[in-house]
Amino acid sequence: MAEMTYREAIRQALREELAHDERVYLLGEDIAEFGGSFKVTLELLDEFGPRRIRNTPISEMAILGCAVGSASTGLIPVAEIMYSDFFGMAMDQVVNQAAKMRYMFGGKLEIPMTIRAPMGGRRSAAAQHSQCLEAWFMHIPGIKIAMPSNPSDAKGLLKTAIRDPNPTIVFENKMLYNVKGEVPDEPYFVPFGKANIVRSGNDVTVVALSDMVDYALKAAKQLEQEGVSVEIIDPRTLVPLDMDAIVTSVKKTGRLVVAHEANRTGGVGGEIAAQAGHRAFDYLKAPIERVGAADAPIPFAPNLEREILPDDRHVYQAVLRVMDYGG
Amino acid sequence: MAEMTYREAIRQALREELAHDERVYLLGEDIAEFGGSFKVTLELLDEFGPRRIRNTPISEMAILGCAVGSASTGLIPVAEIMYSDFFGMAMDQVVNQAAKMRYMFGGKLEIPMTIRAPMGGRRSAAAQHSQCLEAWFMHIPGIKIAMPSNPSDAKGLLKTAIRDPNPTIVFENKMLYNVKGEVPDEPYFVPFGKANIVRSGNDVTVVALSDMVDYALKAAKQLEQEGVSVEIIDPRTLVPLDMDAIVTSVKKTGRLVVAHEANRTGGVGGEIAAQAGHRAFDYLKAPIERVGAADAPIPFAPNLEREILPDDRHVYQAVLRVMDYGG
Amino acid sequence: MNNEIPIDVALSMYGTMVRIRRFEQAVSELYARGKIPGFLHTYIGEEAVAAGVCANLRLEDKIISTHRGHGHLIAKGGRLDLMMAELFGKATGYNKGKGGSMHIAEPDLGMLGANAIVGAGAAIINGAAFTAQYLGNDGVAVAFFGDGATNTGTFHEAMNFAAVWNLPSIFVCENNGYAESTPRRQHQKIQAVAQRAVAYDMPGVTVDGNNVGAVYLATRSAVQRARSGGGPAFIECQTTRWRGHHEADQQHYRPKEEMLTIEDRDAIRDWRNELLARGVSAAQLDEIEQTAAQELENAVAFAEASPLPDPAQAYTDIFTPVSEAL
Amino acid sequence: MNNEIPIDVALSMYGTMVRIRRFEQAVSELYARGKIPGFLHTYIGEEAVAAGVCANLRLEDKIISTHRGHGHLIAKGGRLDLMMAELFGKATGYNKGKGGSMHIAEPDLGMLGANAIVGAGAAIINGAAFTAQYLGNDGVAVAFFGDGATNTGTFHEAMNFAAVWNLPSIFVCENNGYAESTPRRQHQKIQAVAQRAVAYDMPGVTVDGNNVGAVYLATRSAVQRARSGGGPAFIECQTTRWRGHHEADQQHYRPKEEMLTIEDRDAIRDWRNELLARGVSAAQLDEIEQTAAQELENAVAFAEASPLPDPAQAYTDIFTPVSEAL
Ligand SMILES: Cc1ncc(C[n+]2csc(CCOP(=O)(O)OP(=O)(O)O)c2C)c(N)n1
Ligand SMILES: Cc1ncc(C[n+]2csc(CCOP(=O)(O)OP(=O)(O)O)c2C)c(N)n1
Ligand SMILES: [Mg+2]
Ligand SMILES: [Mg+2]
Repeated sequence: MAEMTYREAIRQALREELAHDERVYLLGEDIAEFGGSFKVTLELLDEFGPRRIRNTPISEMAILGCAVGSASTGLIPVAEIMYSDFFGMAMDQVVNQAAKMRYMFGGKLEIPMTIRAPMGGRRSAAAQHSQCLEAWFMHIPGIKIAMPSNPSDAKGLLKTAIRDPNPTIVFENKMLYNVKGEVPDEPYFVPFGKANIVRSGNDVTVVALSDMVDYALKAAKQLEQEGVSVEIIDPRTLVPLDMDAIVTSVKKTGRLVVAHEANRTGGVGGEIAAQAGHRAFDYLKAPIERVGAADAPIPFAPNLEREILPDDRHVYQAVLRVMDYGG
Repeated sequence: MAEMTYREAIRQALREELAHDERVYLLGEDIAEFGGSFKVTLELLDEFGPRRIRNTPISEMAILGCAVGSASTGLIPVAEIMYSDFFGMAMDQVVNQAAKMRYMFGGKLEIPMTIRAPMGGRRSAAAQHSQCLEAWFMHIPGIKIAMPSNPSDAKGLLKTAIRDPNPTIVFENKMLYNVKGEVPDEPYFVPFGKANIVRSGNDVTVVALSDMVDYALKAAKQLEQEGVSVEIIDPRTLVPLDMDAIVTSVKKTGRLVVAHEANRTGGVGGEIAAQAGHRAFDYLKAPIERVGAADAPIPFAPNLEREILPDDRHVYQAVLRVMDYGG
Repeated sequence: MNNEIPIDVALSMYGTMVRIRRFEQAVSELYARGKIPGFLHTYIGEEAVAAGVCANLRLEDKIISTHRGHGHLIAKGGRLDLMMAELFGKATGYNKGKGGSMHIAEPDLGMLGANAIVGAGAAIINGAAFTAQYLGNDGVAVAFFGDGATNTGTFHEAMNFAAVWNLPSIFVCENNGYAESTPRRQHQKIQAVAQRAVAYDMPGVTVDGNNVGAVYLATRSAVQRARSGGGPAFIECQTTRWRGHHEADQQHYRPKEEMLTIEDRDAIRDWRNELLARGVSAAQLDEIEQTAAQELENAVAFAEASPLPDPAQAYTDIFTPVSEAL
Repeated sequence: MNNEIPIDVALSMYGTMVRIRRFEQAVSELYARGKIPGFLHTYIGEEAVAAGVCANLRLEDKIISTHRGHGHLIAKGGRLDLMMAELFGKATGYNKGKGGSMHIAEPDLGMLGANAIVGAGAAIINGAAFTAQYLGNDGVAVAFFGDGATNTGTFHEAMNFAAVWNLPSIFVCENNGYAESTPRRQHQKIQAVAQRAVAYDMPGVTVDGNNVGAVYLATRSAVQRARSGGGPAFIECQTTRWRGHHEADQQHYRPKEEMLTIEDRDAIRDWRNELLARGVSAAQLDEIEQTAAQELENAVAFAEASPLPDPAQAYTDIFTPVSEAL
């Protein structure tokens, strides 16, 4: 095991896949010499050259269009959308093209493309550079979604995404780029649709996405001291979603908190809560709690942003609410 | 009361608002002499002239940008996006601009714009002309959403939307355009955030959106004969959402079915189910059922499309599932 | 000029145009009889564009099309029976009935699909062109789109992208003077659509899109340049939409005089005369027509006789199954 | 040419440039000291564009800006203290600290906001221009954006839309030769960005964006034309970004020789010489500088002393409250 940052782990995944398959190439704004806004692709231009590491104009629709068309004809593009918020410029290529072409054509195409999309706030980047938009894509059949919460998953999920013959979005959490963790030395893939039981517990299940996993862990430690045993599940991928793991856990604990950074209303927490509430109905001892950003655009001022966005305190309080319910 | 189609009711709302306030104007592709793809705006060019009824190029981003900018500076635009699917070309103007500008600017702007967006399938228009995308917008704070299910609401909600000082999307159901209903003669507005109890019942609550209301009514009639009393609630607007009315009903019936045409996964049904499950937890006698399109793109062949999309049969079966639960 | 065109190519383009015309006339009528669900946008009057462009392409070259896509697939070698079945929504169609008229596709023929989002194809075709460039073969990729499509942001991004990456993308604008009901002067101010190429430092030409020879020759030079690494090109083909935007369109917006002259230019009739002048016998041309008519008759019979898709098909082809071994 | 410019305008533009430069130098330093959160894109080196353009505008005219927006607000009359407080994320800022550098706005000055989505402003400005046209006043509306922004689909749609509707929109491209780290030759192939105007049949000119007089005069004729119903215009101002794309940018991608010559052209120094040549005294110019320095000092003190926003402010201004009576 080597210790490395989430950023380095992603870079290693890209490096390995570029080396493994000549059909893989990267495209995006400022990803070449500059290494991308978050320096994830730094060094790769030197290692793989300008044929495979490609800068683009500020043209999100053209970037994703190129990815769709090249994936349809034999290549394996990995496109970067510099900030998830910029999907607003190019939703059509994701949802009306990439996600639907195979189906519309009766199975006659494969679109093995990956989109890397940095997401999330907590950096005072304000309303147009801080969003978590995974819910938009979970609603559209035909596209897979991964949300790695640590360096090891960041590498393993991205590698799986690149090998997957379907369009896939990997939402990278900007706040995790500098976070370090153990990453296996030997080659590995993290399979899609297999949740990670991050921590075992008996009293309450917390399903946490992306950097909410770390916040949930922090809350769980505090709660442990207060005698509450928290099980934490990181679904890792939203499509496919390992509901079985979640339901199994909820049947054990009888209580569920779902936590994501995206706005609470309309977030994937509603979907997960609805499915869990349906499948574990008879086991629930308390209403399912959802933790998410308050329903406001993300403000610039750091104290306001902290006010809006969820962290360990919100998970902690939500757990207490489900624990205290009725009692 | 006059009987008129949903289309005519919408046109009447536009006519009244154009007559009432000189600042109101319409823009969109082919909306002038042609009357729009669904002929909703037919006649209005003759009545109000080319200054106020304005054709645009095929430029969804520019259309909505013009709406945002003119609404910010004193006009009241009503933009048509010919098919909801085309939001894929212009999400940025809706979610990053219209929905956020007031907040980002500390309350210094108002954006009284309305977007009319025909939605839905059942016409063999296939995967790129059949979607229901309200869930995308419900997730983004700062934009209101109406989904009229009948001619009277279509008129009253659109008028309210146009008078509302905030950005608002009115999703018009293409399959309802030719449906007739009673529309009051005297001027009226249908308030946002006030659900319509379409039908009273005691055994199960069905929350239905848009044309699922009619399907729910059909199912309810059948179920009545079988001894099941169904209460049907049409929320009319998703933002604001009248959860109080839904929760009150669920507390009475103890059972809930949420029905929309959009894909089930990630649809607003998850949000409504999660909120209802939370607030009426102790009253629920059965898991909440969700009715929605199967998670596939919309196929072209009519028999396949019928297979995918929900109708009265699905509501009927869902009601039976909640009635039969555990018993 | 047209004499430069080898006679076999000239004849083959004639056959393509005839097949398109027959197909479109038939589907228009079948649509009126309720045999074809959904929307139907016919290509009648514009046949010379698809025929002239695709006569320059190889099987491996890619094209991408629009809502008005039948002609492009036929010109790229599409079979009328599998197409007809698709338009009928039958299981035997090119796309199992899941795509229909607006999404008909045959990647094996290099046809990456009709596309019901105006402008979208221009962005996608760059990817196909990039694949050829990346693999170092001399393939080219052609996007067809209308005059109205050149007002979309996607078109602009795609054109610039192709220019900057020097892709073998060829952008073919079928300028029929209308975007749905909107005449071109109401949706853009430039005289010739091809002026737009200036904005990307891309070669742009305007040709008579009712003259299949002119379309062929303009495309030939663009294709030759693209194949040899010379980069993208824009070709505006001025043509005429004979029928409504789609079959339900009454066209009240079209001036009466215009309606009367729509069919004055007929690319097929003109090309027939051209071929006759070059010494082809009327009998040979009639035989081409008859073959097409026969093929079409078979196609309709095939579509009629084909089964509906099994409802279970609604749930397949959403994802490509993932093999266990990565 | 520059002599045509009335001396009071010439002086006022000098003052504007000086205020922008001082503000930007100060925020750059304050950012390094951790006083300003988020991103910071400075306008140093590009002052002449905002100053020259806005000197032609009235209070009621609208502008819309970009991620690099401080200069535009200052040129439109923004107060440095309220701006500084906004950049600090303080309650007293123009936008209560909710917008910050990338969303600073003051509609009362006709400034419709910095905008962190590249290209978005071009579409929005058409709406402001349309309001003026619709109300029949002679207002104009100006969108500022970079060279990189002209590759976005939004830009294209907005340009075409303005042309077709004949709007009093003025599109000002601040061509600083880079889009973030990408040099212009890598993101577009045309020689001059202004060539893009051809695609819309819109007048387009290229001017020396380091010469505030040239910017002023080019804008003046565009504004005059737009005010009198002559429609939109495109103005390319060639300028230089002195600092990194944003303050964290080390600019390794910029060639060394280029780094050495970045400050060779200094619009403020040049204009100072121009004014001296026109007989303005050095003392008068120094006073302008001192006034700006004083204003800035006050602004920093004001921002420092201002309170953070009340956390409850996070939940306000999402929607405009609806009055009961419709
Ligand atoms: C993004 C988008 N906007 C609008 C439409 C609706 N629409 C379909 S075809 C069409 C007109 C297209 O005009 P043009 O590009 O000239 O092609 P033509 O129909 O003339 O062949 C429109 C507006 C669409 N399908 N996609
Ligand atoms: C739609 C979109 N894509 C990408 C970005 C990221 N981004 C911010 S500024 C910038 C470069 C802009 O270049 P240019 O338009 O030339 O303006 P300049 O920064 O040079 O003033 C990029 C790529 C963005 N904010 N919005
Ligand atoms: Mg056309
Ligand atoms: Mg620039």
